[in-house]
Amino acid sequence: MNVTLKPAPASLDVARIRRDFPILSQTVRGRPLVFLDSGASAQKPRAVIEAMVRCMETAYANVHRGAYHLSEVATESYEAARAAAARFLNAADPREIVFTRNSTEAINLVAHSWGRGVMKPGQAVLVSEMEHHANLVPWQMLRDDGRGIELRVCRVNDEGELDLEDLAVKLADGKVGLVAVTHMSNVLGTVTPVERIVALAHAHGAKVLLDGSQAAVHRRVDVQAIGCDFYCFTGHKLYGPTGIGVLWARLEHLERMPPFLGGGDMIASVTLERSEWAPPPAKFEAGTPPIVEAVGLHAAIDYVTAVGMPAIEAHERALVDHAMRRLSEVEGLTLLGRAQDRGGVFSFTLDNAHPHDLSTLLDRAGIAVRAGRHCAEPLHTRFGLEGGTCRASFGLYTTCEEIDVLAEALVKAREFFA
Amino acid sequence: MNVTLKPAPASLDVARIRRDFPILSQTVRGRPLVFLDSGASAQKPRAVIEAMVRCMETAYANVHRGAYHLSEVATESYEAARAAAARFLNAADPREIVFTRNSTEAINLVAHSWGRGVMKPGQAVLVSEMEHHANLVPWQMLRDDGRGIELRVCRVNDEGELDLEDLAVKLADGKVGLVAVTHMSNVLGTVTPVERIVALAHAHGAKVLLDGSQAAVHRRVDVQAIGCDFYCFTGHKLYGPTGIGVLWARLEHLERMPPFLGGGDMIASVTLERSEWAPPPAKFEAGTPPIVEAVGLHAAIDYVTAVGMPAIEAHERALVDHAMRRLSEVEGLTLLGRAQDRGGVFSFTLDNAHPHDLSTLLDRAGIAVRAGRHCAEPLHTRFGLEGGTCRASFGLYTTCEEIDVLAEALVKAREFFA
Amino acid sequence: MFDDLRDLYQEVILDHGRKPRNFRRLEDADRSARGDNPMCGDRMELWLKLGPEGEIADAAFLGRGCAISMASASLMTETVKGKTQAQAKEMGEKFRILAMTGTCPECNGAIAEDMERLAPLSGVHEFPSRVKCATLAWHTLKAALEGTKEATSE
Amino acid sequence: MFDDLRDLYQEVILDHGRKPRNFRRLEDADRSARGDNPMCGDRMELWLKLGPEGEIADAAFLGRGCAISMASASLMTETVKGKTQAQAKEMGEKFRILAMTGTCPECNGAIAEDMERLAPLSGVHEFPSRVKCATLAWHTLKAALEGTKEATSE
Ligand SMILES: Cc1ncc(COP(=O)(O)O)c(C=O)c1O
Ligand SMILES: Cc1ncc(COP(=O)(O)O)c(C=O)c1O
Repeated sequence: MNVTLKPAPASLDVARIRRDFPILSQTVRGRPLVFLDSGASAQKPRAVIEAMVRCMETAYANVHRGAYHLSEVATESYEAARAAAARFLNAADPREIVFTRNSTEAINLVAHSWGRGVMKPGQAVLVSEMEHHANLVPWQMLRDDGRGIELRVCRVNDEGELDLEDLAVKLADGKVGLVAVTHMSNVLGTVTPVERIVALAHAHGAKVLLDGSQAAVHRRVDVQAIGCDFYCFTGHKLYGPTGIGVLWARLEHLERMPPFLGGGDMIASVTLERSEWAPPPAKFEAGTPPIVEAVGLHAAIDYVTAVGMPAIEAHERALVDHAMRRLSEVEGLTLLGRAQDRGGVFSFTLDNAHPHDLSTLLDRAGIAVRAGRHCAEPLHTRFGLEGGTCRASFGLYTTCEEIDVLAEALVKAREFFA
Repeated sequence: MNVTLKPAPASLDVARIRRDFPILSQTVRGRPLVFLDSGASAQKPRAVIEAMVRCMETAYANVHRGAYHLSEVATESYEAARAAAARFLNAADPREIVFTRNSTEAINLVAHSWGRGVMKPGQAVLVSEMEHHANLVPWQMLRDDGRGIELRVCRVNDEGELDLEDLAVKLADGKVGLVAVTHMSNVLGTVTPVERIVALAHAHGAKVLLDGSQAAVHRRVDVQAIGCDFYCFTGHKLYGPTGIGVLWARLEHLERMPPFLGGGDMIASVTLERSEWAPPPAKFEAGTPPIVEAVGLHAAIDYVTAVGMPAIEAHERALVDHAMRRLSEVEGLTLLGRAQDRGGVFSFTLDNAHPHDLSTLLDRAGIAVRAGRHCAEPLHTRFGLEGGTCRASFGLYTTCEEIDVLAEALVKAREFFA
Repeated sequence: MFDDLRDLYQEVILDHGRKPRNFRRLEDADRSARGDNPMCGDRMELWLKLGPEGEIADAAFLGRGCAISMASASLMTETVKGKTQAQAKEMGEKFRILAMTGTCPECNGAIAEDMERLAPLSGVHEFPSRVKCATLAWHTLKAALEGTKEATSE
Repeated sequence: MFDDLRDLYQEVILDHGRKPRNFRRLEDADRSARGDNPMCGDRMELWLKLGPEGEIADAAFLGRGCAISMASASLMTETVKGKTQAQAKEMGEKFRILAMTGTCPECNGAIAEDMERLAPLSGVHEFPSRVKCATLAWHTLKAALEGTKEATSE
């Protein structure tokens, strides 16, 4: 380990970075690929792909189970990935990291084990109007489970920011046991003021879960500084593999929570009559874990760490400024959300073009954007956009030129549908 | 598709097959790797690794969500994997295939959605003494959930076979709603008489879940011919990736079952007040699925299909016969299980050597076997082997020579500890 | 820039998409159904009036969706008017094939002329994720005729 | 074939593994604890008798496990007899380092001689999955001294 402290690079060499991503040199229907759907899932750098290949070609076996060489090597790699995830979030202890399939499963785990195992009847969960379905539906299912858990929803203002006054009002009676909100909206780009949310929630006796699926990709996350209780993100958006997600939770919480899934590796002893659970994180990792995916995620974390989260954030700020300027110039375009603190996600409508027609058109120009409601139907309803929006979302490989290509194509698309 | 029917190859060219698996050319501490832990997790052929790389390098995007080229391509690959899994099990309809993380999650899904959503208080789940913890602990958790579901356990006889008389006795009162048993024991190698189990269970009004984690690797499985209600297997044991498993269930069952995890892609509509579920299989696949893993699993299924399940079965029968002969000759060795119908899994003890010491020794000889209770603690208790066993398990790349190496090493190990 | 998309977005489609025909509620309908495309948020409600012989005397719809789905619904309501229920269902079957493959080898005989009117939508087959936009209306028609009340097109 | 394993399985270890010393129940124990290694099914029960000054007057154990864990428990009971509780705990700390790294740079002074007796177990550091076999006894000792009753070693 090199411990010399170097100043963080102020900017990043996008051209060099793009060469790390094999898929970006592709053409789509004869045009260079302009991939603006990283918010749905990011592309993978060669380092991630190669780490997974190396694992499968030279160091693969099941983990935690064998006393032989390959299994020891695989177990070490798997646990090294856990330590890397802990460092990435500045967790106090690697045992606070539970590997799940994705963010969705991480939140469901908390809804089951904390919501059904620790929360009491009469308590409430408080989410917001801008949540991804992953951070809404599990709580609706908890509410409808007949355990007397209420579900409250914090309003979003017209700028697309969390209404903190409403949050305070809904916390006031002290019944909220858990605030579950996003750290960054996958539709509005809004970054939420997590420290203030945590302070407010804790002051009213509520724990806080943050959905970091988007935020963790764009900002340095320090769970200890934020002070939250649960945090999750998903591998495939962080330039890592599908099939793996991360739940961080304070060790004391994990210790209190009953297990979620039952099976091998999560038990200390099993008789036909009863089982005793292993300590966390094993307690929450039943069955064969995503071994190769953990290795890939480790490589992804190393990759973004080497590029530098500050450099990634600075690059993204430049992209956001550029996109703001260029998209504002497109006649007939309406942006959804104008939060002060925002990341590289832009949802919009174009007056006479339905989002789906628009995305089909853009695809012809090699531009990949997503159309629909982006798994945030209530938010679209809130803004009267039941028909959905188009969304362009950026990654560390996105360039200002790609945003120009998008803006020009939007002007042409408007003419097409005129 | 080539529809010419060729006679199934009677034997398989192991030397050629071994060249398909990069890891097998490895040496461990200077000796050629003898990998006899495929029952815990199998190695991956180049075709699987390359399919995953190709997906990530040329055809990756999130699925089901985008109207652009890459997303369409990825969605097609993902759904093609589902169709391949359906063909592999001879399912009536690809919609009967739900992708999970592994077998463990597949069984937990049934325990939650069927066990808590469809079964009634007073009903019982019937498992067996030879179950892997994955098919025991979820049912214990269901039993302890306060819903009045009982858990019954079918005995295993001294040969390591399911005691069908006991099964009939425990079904007799008609209270069993679900029989959940393994199709092949991961400790004894025993293959269970699934058609008879299904006939017995159905005659008493019970549905049947079969844990095919081991069986599906070794035999051609035809869920329609077997007649069961649920079947599951896990990708990483079938020479496929980690992070993916398969649950097959009759469509009518999936339609009745409430969802398990909540999130994106499993809903038809979401308002803040309530959500409507999508039809199966989407209803059970919340969040971003294991996309790259599905592509890898598809390649694995194509691989074993091309080799031919009949050829694999024949090869394994030869290995089993050879192992039976060679291991019986090792003085002081006791085999656990002597079922008539068995697959390539051998658990044993050696008189004066503890299983862990033994596996450390064998590792020095390059031989990877597993020591412990193999996530089947009650079965080991049943046979008075609380200290565990050593287990050698075979894959399609295993050779008789490797079994010879094992047998010789066991003789030497016995001398070492004498 | 988007010239090759004129195959998909032919003038007739853009026209029907912008100004859908029969875009109204039928107050005294004999049959009705709702169609949903959850992925994109497309949604329509369809009403049918049956004639004395059970034939489709009138058809109308309301809803929201992309140009393709609006145009398809609009063209469908025009095409099925005056058809028997069996004919309408058959056309729906044929249309699915047309939308998925771009051609319809068996589209001759009695319905040839009507299928001709739907041909402008055949370009959708090159856009797998858009096929369901074109077929939603026909799924909904089937649901209405069979009394299912709700159709989804995924 | 297994000659290089003589580093791990030295004669003293095989001997203690086969014939563990102090392998009995202590009926009138002042302290006791159970140790578990769930992965391998190793399990032990440890009893301590304290002397007038609180020193460890007697130590005994029962249980099952591999040669390493039995030998380690056997050697531990022999070594801690007559030690103060603080000394015993310190030895446990040092032993952990020895088992994980193969050396113990700080193992000198008062406990040097005792650590010397435990040195045969240092070979285990080359076998990451076996380290816990060697440390289980010491985890259990710590649990007994601290009154925790149960220790696991994973
Ligand atoms: C019979 C049996 N069932 C279930 C499992 C669990 O599989 P997984 O760990 O992939 O969920 C295994 C393998 O560990 C097994 O052998
Ligand atoms: C804010 C947010 N939360 C949760 C998710 C769900 O992530 P996954 O599908 O990987 O579980 C996403 C992405 O789809 C997201 O953007």
